[in-house]
Amino acid sequence: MKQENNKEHKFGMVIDLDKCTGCGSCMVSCMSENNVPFKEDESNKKDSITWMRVYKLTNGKSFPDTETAYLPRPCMHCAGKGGHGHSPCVSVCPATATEYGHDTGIVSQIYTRCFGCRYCMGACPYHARYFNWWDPKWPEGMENYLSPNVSPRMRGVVEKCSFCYHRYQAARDKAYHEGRNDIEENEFQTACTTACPAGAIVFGDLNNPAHKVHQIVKPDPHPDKWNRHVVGKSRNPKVFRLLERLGTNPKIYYLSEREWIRRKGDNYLDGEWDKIKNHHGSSSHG
Amino acid sequence: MDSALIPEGAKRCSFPKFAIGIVIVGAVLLWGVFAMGLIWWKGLNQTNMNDYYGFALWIWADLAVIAVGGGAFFTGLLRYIFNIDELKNIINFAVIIGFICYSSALLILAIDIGQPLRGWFIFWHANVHSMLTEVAFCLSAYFAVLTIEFIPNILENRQANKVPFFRHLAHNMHGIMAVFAATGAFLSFFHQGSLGGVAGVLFGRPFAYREGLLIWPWTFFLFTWSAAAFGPCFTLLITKITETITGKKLVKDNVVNLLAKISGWMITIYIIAKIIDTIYWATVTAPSLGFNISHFYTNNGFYGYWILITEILVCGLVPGIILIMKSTRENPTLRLIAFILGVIGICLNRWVMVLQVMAVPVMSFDTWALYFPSWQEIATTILPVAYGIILISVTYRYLPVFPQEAELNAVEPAAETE
Amino acid sequence: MFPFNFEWAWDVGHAIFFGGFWYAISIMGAGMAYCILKAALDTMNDN
Amino acid sequence: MKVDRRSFLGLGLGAVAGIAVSPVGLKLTDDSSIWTQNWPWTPVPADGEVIYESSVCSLCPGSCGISVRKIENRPVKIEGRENYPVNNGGACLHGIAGLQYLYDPARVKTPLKKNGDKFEEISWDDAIALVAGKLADLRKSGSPEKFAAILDKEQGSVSGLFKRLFKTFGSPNFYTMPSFESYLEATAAAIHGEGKTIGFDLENADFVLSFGAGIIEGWGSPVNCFQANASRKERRAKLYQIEPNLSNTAANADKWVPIKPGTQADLALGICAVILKNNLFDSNATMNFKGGFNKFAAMLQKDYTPSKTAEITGVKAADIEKIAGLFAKAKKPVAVFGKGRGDGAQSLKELAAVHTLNCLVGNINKKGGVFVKSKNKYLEFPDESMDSIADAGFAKPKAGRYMNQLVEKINSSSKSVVEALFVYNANPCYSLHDTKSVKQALGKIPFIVSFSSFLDETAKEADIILPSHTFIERIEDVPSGAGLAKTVVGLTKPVASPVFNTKNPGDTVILIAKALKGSIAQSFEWESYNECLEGVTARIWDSLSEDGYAVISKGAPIEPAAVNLSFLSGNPPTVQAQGDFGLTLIPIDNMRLINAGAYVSPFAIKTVSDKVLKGKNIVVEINPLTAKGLKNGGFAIITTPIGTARVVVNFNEGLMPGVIGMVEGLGHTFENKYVSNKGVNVNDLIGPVIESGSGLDAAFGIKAKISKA
Repeated sequence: MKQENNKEHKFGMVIDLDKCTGCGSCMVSCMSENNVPFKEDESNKKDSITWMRVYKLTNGKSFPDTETAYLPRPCMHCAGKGGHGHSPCVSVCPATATEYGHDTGIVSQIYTRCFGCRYCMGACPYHARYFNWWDPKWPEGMENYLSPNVSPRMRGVVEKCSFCYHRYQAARDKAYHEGRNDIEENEFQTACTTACPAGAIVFGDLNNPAHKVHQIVKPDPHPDKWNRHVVGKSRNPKVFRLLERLGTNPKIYYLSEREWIRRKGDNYLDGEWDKIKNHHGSSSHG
Repeated sequence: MDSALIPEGAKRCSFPKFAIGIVIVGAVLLWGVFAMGLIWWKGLNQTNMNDYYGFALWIWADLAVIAVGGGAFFTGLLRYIFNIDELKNIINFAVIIGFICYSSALLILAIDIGQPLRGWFIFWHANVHSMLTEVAFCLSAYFAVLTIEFIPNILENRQANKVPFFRHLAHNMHGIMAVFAATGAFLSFFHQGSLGGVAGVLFGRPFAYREGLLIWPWTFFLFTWSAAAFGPCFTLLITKITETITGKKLVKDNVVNLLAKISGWMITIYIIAKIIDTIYWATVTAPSLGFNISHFYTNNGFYGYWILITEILVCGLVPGIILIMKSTRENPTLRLIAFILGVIGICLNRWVMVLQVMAVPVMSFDTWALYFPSWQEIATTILPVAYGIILISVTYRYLPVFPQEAELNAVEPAAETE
Repeated sequence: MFPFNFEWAWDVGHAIFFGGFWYAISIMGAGMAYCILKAALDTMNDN
Repeated sequence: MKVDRRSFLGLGLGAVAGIAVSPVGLKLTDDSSIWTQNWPWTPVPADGEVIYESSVCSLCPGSCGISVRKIENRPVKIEGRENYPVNNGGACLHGIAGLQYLYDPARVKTPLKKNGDKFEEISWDDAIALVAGKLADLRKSGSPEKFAAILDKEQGSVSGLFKRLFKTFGSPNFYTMPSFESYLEATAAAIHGEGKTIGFDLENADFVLSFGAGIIEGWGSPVNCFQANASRKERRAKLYQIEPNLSNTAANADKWVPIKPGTQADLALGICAVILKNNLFDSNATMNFKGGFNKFAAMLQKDYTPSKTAEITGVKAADIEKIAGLFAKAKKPVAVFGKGRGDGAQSLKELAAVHTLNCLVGNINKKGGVFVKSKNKYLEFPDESMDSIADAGFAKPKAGRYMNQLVEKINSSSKSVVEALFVYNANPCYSLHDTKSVKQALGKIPFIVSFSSFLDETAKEADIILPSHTFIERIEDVPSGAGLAKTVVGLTKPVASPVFNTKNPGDTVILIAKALKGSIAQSFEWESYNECLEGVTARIWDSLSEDGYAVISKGAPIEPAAVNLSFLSGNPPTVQAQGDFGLTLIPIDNMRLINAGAYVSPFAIKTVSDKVLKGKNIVVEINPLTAKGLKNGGFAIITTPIGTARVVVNFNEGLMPGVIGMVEGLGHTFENKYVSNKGVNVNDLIGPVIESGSGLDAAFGIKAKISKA
């Protein structure tokens, strides 16, 4: 895909983990925006559909030096090795039921085409994909709050965060009707972003230098010089991505002043972190 | 009672005895069918799979039966392409075992997917970049090849053979079987390999991920090679079991030893490659992603280094060596032990490449996920075993599966053979 | 899978993958067709 | 034609081949897949025109503005309202999940009357007549004061109507559940005098010293606090959090200061002592202190030296001195009180001691400090008409000062001191300490009327349920409070038409009053609650109806606040935990759960960690050092002087040794499989401890033991 015009977006997110309070608003906003079902027992987190899941991190130290933090994990909308759109999940889906939108950077999921092989779930190291083990059922009357913008999924298919793609469509339609070529930054914001009471989530177009997300992340236009698979690495030393070394190239970035949190973002061999922690995030131009 | 159907000159147990056996195994089969029905009716919530274990017991069973079913394509390749004539004495049985394995694999896949009625989307909306698409295409096509290879044997049934068209069809199919075998080998190479690729391409899962050649990770080649290497072990093991149950010698030792010897060399070469692959992965690939090998084998209740040692040394190197050395290979007990170890080894390899992949945490704050299958999963996994036993019993009883049977079990003083 | 499917693409990946697939299917189809036809002919010749 | 075997075989094969090449198979395959894509049991939400309506959430005292997205009059999503003066677009998970309350099939769908153990449906007319009849009898019997009410709050016009009913009926026994607002008023009363309340200007403070206030655990006005807390990063403002457990607030703070449970008051006084000793206080401010400033100072230097304080609290003396220095030297320091959400049990000594820190550094009524405001009086009710029964009854003393004394009084007297009880927006059988004794007390009351929308633990004890609209279906004024710096009154609007046969509680009260006739009915001469609301809020109605809110005050109050330290100068005793077991069980507030008023929604409980709730088992936290003999993730039995519970144990280094943490908000016991019968209600295990002097239930926890189950 060549950039033929400046309309090619790369939507992404940066989440400030110092601001995140772990309150759960993003999770519930996501569930209610996207018609996510619920069942009697949701305490087994291995079969609980949460497109946005908030992990609790701990620094592993003992009392009173323990520290904890929260890490919200939506779908990472990986661009895959080299950023060519071969996300771990998209590249393995046998039925083209999940696709990488080269014009948006959004990894979609086509529920009516998915036949439930779950290969994508195995491919995703973030556990961002969820399977409908059960028929979605709402208590009598509660289906009244379901939104028509997102179709409820049937049993036996995989679902995941869509970056509220329906909101993008609505914004694009609105812009089109108003004779504009493109949407404004605030016209397309995900449900988790707008719900976050701490303002910890910043969402926008990583390709657009006017967008706040771009200004915080400062994505590197060149591939990482130490790992050619890694593109779009942040040049902000306080910003990191989850499992960046795998070359999945997520579009969710995290921001934290706390070093122990940044270290949790990836796996490091003994001594590796100490070598890179100071210029982590600025490797290409370090 | 059914003597008209039994091959000429072959001695079979009485029909009631046969029927009782079939009914007993059939009960197990029905249990599996019941579980299968439950899963189709109520959905995959009947299993203990979850979002961490999207691939579980079934996918392992699938990979394992396809691996051990690899005896069919490899024996076919040796028999028809490399013209190793002795193997004609076991090729029928290898084909039947392959047929059972592959039909089971397809059935398991039909149970495993969340939307069985849409299963054909894998063909219709095929994503050619997915290893699973390659698996589906080659698997189905190869199953068709196996069916074609199986048909002549069916048509050789005493009654069917009386129909001239069938007799001619069987004859003609034999005539160009090499073409089918070649196609089968081609397809098998790709689907066995792509099954290996299924795990190897997971660059988000450092435990499974392997570098490779062009688009194919090393596991692609390792899986193909290992299926070819261990498949004959399974064919020979099932032959031995059939011989024990029927109380007859069905295949001559020279045939068994020949196939065992080839298998032995294949296993040994495979294990050397596997060791190299493991060392490269453990010292180069995984560390480059931030993982020490210890990460994959510690801090959990099940997956330890024992599994690596068992798979590669005990169930890989040991059977390989037993089968390449003439003295040990020709010792029936040691040979049998080698077959059993080999089959365990290949199944263990497939287990590791499916379930351990799912179990290992990747994010630094994630945890190991362990899983135990539900009875429905176990029942549906046993189902193919029952089905296989029934199919082998029926084919053995009614079809001339073993060309050497009559010679080895002459009722009267032997008539002239050859 | 077919040129009229909307996922179909005229690129190298599709050419190799479906090329191989249809090639194998054709051989099998042609082989079986040959066997069946010849068997039919043989049967007729028998009479 | 003779059908022999061969032709039969041929026919069969031909048929199979024919069907295989016909389009039937393809068609069936295609149809079956289309069917799976449109399973009739998977709902297809109706589409339509989208509109947004703004309203105010009243699930908690936070009073956030909300925006409700509707499709053809059907609400589908709740979001925070942009530019609303309280929450500016933000929303908490409970508010966002609000529609799950609206459509909950477990709601009380129509008035209910208890017959034996079961509820029967009755009509509104019959229900009102029945309630009015019972009340009229009580009034006739000459003891109108035996009519009591339990509400969630004093503020707002619906509470105003209840109060008016009680006054005109002739009963002083109007109670509210403990709430953060009630503690703020009690604190203000103890130090600044009656009629005042307190707001914290957290968004401008540069050093927040929090004595366990769960600033991001749902304390105060939650979303406002989240925003103030998040802005610390840009403002470079510091937060020090003092509490026994590493709460989210502590984890998010610049420093967590672990402290022995229940000793926050002592630490606050210890810090006061350092500030006084080191002359770090604002002498301009202290000049006007009343109530024995010198006596207070002398008491501190005697009882609260750093070393003594360190011994009591477990905080190192050096740290105490350091914190005192940081606090006093900060430009805009603020000390905040109210452990957890601030609505649980609190000790007035602690509240006052912490607030004294604010007084000492002179941040009262300054930007970034503490605002001491007059109580919000935007409502203007016309004068009641009181008959002689009303005058006589209303003049009698209350049966108890607070809820827990009322409970104790009922349980200790042979004949109930309460004959009829109204319960609205309160669930004392769940959220007061020692729920068993609360239920026992309610059991002794012959006639209980609940106004609950849900069949919660307290509604289950009622004889009549007059179900209320949820906040999505009703109109109501919602005043802010709960420590918010500014004062805002919002208007909750009926964004959805009532789903069930329920009423606005204001209307229900008016109907009951009218049915009671006489002077009571004369005091309720409104046609409807709508008319009443418009009348009593006349001063701000235009703003309320047009903007959806009215800002009553913002910025620091101009008038100075007098400070009187007489409550503290005698050093009232610090409340101790009940019992003599070796460990202390403390309740832990969790933003994702609700412990008072409403109960948690299915969405919200879905977000709860498996380290809090696992299946039907509550998970308690304990430091591994204290967990001898226990297995991480294993079962254990907790025993306290008032109850036992089976729990799962989670080792957590973020808990002080010697302490067991149990989350608040689980263990509901009504019919709702999604949210009820999960875990244990911590209030079943903790009993009230009344603080001498204030009369407040100040049980911060209870002594407990834990053993392997």
